[in-house]
Amino acid sequence: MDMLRILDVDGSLIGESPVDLNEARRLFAAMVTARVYDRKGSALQRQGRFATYAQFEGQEAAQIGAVAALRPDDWLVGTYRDAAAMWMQGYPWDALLLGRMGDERGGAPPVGVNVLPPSITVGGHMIHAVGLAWAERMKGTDRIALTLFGDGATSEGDFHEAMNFAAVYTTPTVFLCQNNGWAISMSRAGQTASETIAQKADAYGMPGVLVDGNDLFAVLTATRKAVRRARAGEGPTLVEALTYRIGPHTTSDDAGRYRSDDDIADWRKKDPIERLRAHLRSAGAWDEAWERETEEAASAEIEAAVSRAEALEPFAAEGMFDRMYAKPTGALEAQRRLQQGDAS
Amino acid sequence: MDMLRILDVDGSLIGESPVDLNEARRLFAAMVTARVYDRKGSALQRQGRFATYAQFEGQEAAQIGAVAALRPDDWLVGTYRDAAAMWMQGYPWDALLLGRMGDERGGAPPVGVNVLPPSITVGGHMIHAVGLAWAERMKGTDRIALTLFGDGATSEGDFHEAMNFAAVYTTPTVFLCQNNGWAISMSRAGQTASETIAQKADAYGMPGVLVDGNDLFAVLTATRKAVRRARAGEGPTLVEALTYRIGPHTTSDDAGRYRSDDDIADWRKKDPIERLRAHLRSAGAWDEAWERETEEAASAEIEAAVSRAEALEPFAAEGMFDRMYAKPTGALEAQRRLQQGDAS
Amino acid sequence: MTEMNMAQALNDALDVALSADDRVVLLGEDIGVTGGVFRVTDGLHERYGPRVIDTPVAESGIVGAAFGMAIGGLRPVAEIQFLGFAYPAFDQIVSHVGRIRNRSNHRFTAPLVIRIPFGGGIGAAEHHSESSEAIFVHTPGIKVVAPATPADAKGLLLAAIIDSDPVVFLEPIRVYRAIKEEVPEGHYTVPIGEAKVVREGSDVTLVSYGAMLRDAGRAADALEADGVSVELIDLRTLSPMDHQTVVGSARKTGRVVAVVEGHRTASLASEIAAVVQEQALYSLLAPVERVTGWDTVVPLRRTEHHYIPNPDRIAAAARRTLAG
Amino acid sequence: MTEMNMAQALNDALDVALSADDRVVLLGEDIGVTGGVFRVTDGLHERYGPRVIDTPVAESGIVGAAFGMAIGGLRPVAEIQFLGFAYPAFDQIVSHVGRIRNRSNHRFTAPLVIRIPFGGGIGAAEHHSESSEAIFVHTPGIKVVAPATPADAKGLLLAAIIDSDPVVFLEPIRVYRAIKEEVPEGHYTVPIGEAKVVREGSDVTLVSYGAMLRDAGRAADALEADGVSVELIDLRTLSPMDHQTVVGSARKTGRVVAVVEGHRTASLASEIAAVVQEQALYSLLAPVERVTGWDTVVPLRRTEHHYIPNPDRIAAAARRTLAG
Ligand SMILES: Cc1ncc(C[n+]2csc(CCOP(=O)(O)OP(=O)(O)O)c2C)c(N)n1
Ligand SMILES: Cc1ncc(C[n+]2csc(CCOP(=O)(O)OP(=O)(O)O)c2C)c(N)n1
Ligand SMILES: [Mg+2]
Ligand SMILES: [Mg+2]
Repeated sequence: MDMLRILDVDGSLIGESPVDLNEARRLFAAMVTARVYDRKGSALQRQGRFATYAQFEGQEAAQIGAVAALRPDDWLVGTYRDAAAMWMQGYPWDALLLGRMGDERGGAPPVGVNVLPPSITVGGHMIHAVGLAWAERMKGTDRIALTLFGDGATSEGDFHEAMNFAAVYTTPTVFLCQNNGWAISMSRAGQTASETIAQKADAYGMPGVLVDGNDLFAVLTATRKAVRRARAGEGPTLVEALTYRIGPHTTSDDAGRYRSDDDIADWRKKDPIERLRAHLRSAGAWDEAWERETEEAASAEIEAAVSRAEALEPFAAEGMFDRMYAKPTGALEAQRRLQQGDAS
Repeated sequence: MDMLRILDVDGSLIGESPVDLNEARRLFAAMVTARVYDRKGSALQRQGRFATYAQFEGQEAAQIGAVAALRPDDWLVGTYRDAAAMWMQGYPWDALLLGRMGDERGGAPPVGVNVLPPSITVGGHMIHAVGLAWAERMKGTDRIALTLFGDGATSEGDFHEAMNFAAVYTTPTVFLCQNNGWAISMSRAGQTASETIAQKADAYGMPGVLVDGNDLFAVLTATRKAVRRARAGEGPTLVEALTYRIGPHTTSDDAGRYRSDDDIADWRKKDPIERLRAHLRSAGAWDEAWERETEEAASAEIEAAVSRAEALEPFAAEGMFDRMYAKPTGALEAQRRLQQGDAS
Repeated sequence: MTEMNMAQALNDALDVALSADDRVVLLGEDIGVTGGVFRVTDGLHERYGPRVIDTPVAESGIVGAAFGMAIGGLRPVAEIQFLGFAYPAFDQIVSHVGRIRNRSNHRFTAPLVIRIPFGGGIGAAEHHSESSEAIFVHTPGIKVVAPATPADAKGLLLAAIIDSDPVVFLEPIRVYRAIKEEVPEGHYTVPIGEAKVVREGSDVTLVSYGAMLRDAGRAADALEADGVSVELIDLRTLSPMDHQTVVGSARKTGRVVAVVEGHRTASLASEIAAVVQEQALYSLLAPVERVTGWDTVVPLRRTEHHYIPNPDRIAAAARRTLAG
Repeated sequence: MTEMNMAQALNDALDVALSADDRVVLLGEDIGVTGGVFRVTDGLHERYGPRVIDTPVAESGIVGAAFGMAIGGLRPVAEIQFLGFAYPAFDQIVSHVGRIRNRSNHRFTAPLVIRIPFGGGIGAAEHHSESSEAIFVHTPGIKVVAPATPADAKGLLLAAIIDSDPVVFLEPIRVYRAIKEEVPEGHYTVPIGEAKVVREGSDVTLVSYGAMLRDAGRAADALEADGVSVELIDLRTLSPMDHQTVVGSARKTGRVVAVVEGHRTASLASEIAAVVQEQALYSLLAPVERVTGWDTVVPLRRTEHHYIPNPDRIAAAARRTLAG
């Protein structure tokens, strides 16, 4: 299967750019901003201020490129590794941070931001994007749903059922697999015997495309096509974005146990930010000061959000009883009294 | 995708027969015998002597042809509709009948018959054939496992996981889908948007073949190839046998609600028994008396088994407590005493 | 008012809901063209076309898609063909359906209904006789309902459909066509979370629900014939359980028999016993008796009746409480 | 004897089993090359190569394949990474693993072990803190084991591996590295189905298991300091439950507190209360107290501690029984 690539590894344009230079700069800035967040995430975890954190370094083009193809009111249903995509689709830093700090308010983006909280279980969320897209069609809107997932997730039965439902009902769903080479310690080759993830689409009578996931232009081009197709009522598409997880699986993982530093070094050479930077530079649309400013602005914005999130009073001891139903059931009210009795 | 056919609908040989005439006669007799059982099954159900019964009329070539490719010690893991296949692989009539009468002894073929009791849930059993085949390879035998399932079963997540495991670990498993056009009231076309079931194999890097499921020679040829491949350690194969469910889903189903009699009439013209009969007749290897004798012998044999099964004393009231573990747990013994106390 | 059996009453409820609210959609295996294996959705596909959806054989997909639809603003009513086929969807129910409200601090909610026929006693094949309601009751964030009569079935289903939270709606297979009663026309609801005192009495309380309620009623008849005054409670909603009605009755009679068809250990009968002894220990004149299915697979047709509690077993248990 | 923590003791048990019996194979996500996310299988892939199998991310596949292997004559030990990820495999466990013996009247059996880390208290992400053991205990045909100490963990795991029936083996995450004790070398077993009286006492009985046992022990210390004599029971096996030990102690002390981390309703605490009141009602001096997790999702890191029972809650419940 051919792999779509528009920006070569050295940044030279070998196809048609899907955006003008201004938009390319905006997307570059988004990738830079996302990486600032990612670095902070690791640091916050080391300082004990975050629970486990799943870095996305190396996958910025896949996430920012995919979401750049969406309308602001489209749905996004991703995973624990998709903070860049979620933020790009409007999920505030505050909520992302609260989630990682272990606060349920992290799951609540503002009304109007159609992004579900990240899926922590692997595989179960793709079918939600099918249901959401289906609901939008039944309601008569032309919103679509994009779901992000990893190479490992394609092994779960729920991937299969989601793909099949989407194709049978031609729901306006776009399936974007970030094949980052690993599912914790399991390599892509050990995950499935098919040569590509993209070819799995054919099993559902669905188009499948393979793109260079570290090439923002390629990801955007393929996703945009899939989104148009979905919005036009022509059904779902599977996009495989071939990329690499530069960091360990999460801050709890010791990746040295199962992969060599050489692989990482190879993939660092294909860094998505470097690649777009080279392109912008050669087009005269990049300078170091601008990138530094972008980083600093991002850093300030995220730090401010960290302060707000950390300053937010945790839920009361009994908060959990209020979050389960629209109105706590009698049984939960009884447990609340029990809890208070125990505490007194 | 091309469909393998060796016996044309009118019975003329348009490819290479996988068997000599003697063996063809044996397989023909097996199909005739199976149909006798099938008719009796419906009758026994009408008389209230069977629980619900799932007819396989029209699928005799798929089942007998597939099992004809096995060695007697190979594993067979099929469904509620696969009585013909199970019997062909050594599962006694008595056990098949007891199962349908609602007696757990129906799940116990003699030691040496490597056939699991039929799967009543749809989809969950294929992975068992993967585990069995895997175990045989680990034990160093060259046994393989054949699993039978329907078109509907391919929609379950467990199909996906079974196919993926088999391909990743190259287990000696043969996946044979009897695509009989229906899953209760759901048509094949509504079940999945892929053109064929066979093409789903490619999603797992597994070969997939499509055969005329009403052509015993085609089914046998394809399955034999898949079995050889598996036994040689080259991994699994998916075979789609395109056939048709002539009867309703089960004796409880009213198929007139969702399909036209015309379809059935069309498929009756492709009857697998008629087709092989025509071939044998043209080769001078068939006469009516022989077929009648075969039927009568089958009928007598099955009737004898029915008598034995019906004469078998049902389990004692407390029998269930003895079937759960190698030795009933203390908790179950306590319940047994409770049951006896209630009864006294 | 029309005389209806439970299957008809449920059909009527779905009809009322579909016609009242465009957001209501039905999805499940064989529910459309053929009207469901128990015909509960009979005729609805003709009437509501694309809002009554036949699905591929994929329970996790059905529940997962319905969950997405519910978040997206629809009111899906999913059907799982038998409770024994709900387990492939268990992860969706436990990990997502029951959790999205908490996960998102109320920002996203999943008001869906999952209708599931449950219980045995019809001599069906393996997996067709499950009463594993306890595992759903143990699951936070969902409500679990199990009507015992046609009129309650309709009112509870309509209440479930308009509920803001997900409801697992268990329909007793054995009752579908077994009893008829007057069922009010049009839209009405029976409140979720309220048990019903089916008959009042003073000597012993029988607590049950679903198909077992009829057998408990028969046991009550037998006991009354012997001069025992029986209070019979239909839980109707299994989660949240109406402790007040059960405990109130226990305080009054001092004797309780909990009757469930499911396996004994960690069952709803255990829960009832735990709650009653917790809140009414000093009123108890005898241990709470549990009459349950056993901790075994439900036997097949030939011996299934040795598994399912019957009026004799229930009456015997009640008599034990009276002897104590 | 060597000092080991529970992770090491389990690793040792697997090592002993793998080296003693060629039929033992391990399979699961990340258990091979990287030694498991809790390092319980550390070093085993190096030692036993193809018998320690890293799998794709597919829990139903893992359990289903292990089930097939077990029927085929192997002794598979499957690992599910966290209890919250076992639900996709629930259908395989309920519908097949726990049923094949009954379905085939003993002709086919599935002697496999499914190891699953469980319980919260480490501030993990959602789904990583589950204590849904009750749903497995409610499931016929399997045994459910949950050790609380390193030496029991090793002996119970070895017993599970040689057991003729399937065992769900729950490993308390919080305990993996929390305590060390002397663990016997080589092969030995702790019998499945037997609770252990950890300390004897006469005023009140605390019944618990897994990670909660330590907290129950701390509560016992606090109570003893106040002059209350506490009997502490570690169930060790959750199914089948050792009624005799629990009921015997209840008869002696007349006061029972059941302590579980899982959700309250239809929990093992409910089961303990039901059994105790059933068999020892007339010895009870106070209602059986249930100290449990609530019927809510386990809260995330910031407020998780409000969910998980702690020594104070346990001691308070014990004091309530003493006040009664
Ligand atoms: C159902 C389920 N099984 C297992 C896990 C544990 N787990 C977390 S992430 C992960 C690997 C997922 O790999 P992939 O889908 O490729 O995503 P990536 O982490 O590479 O982004 C696993 C096995 C889980 N969270 N959920
Ligand atoms: C898990 C599960 N879901 C649903 C059912 C109900 N059911 C029984 S057979 C069947 C259709 C299966 O169709 P297919 O796989 O094509 O096999 P066929 O009946 O045509 O042989 C369904 C939905 C079931 N038995 N198990
Ligand atoms: Mg990955
Ligand atoms: Mg079919």
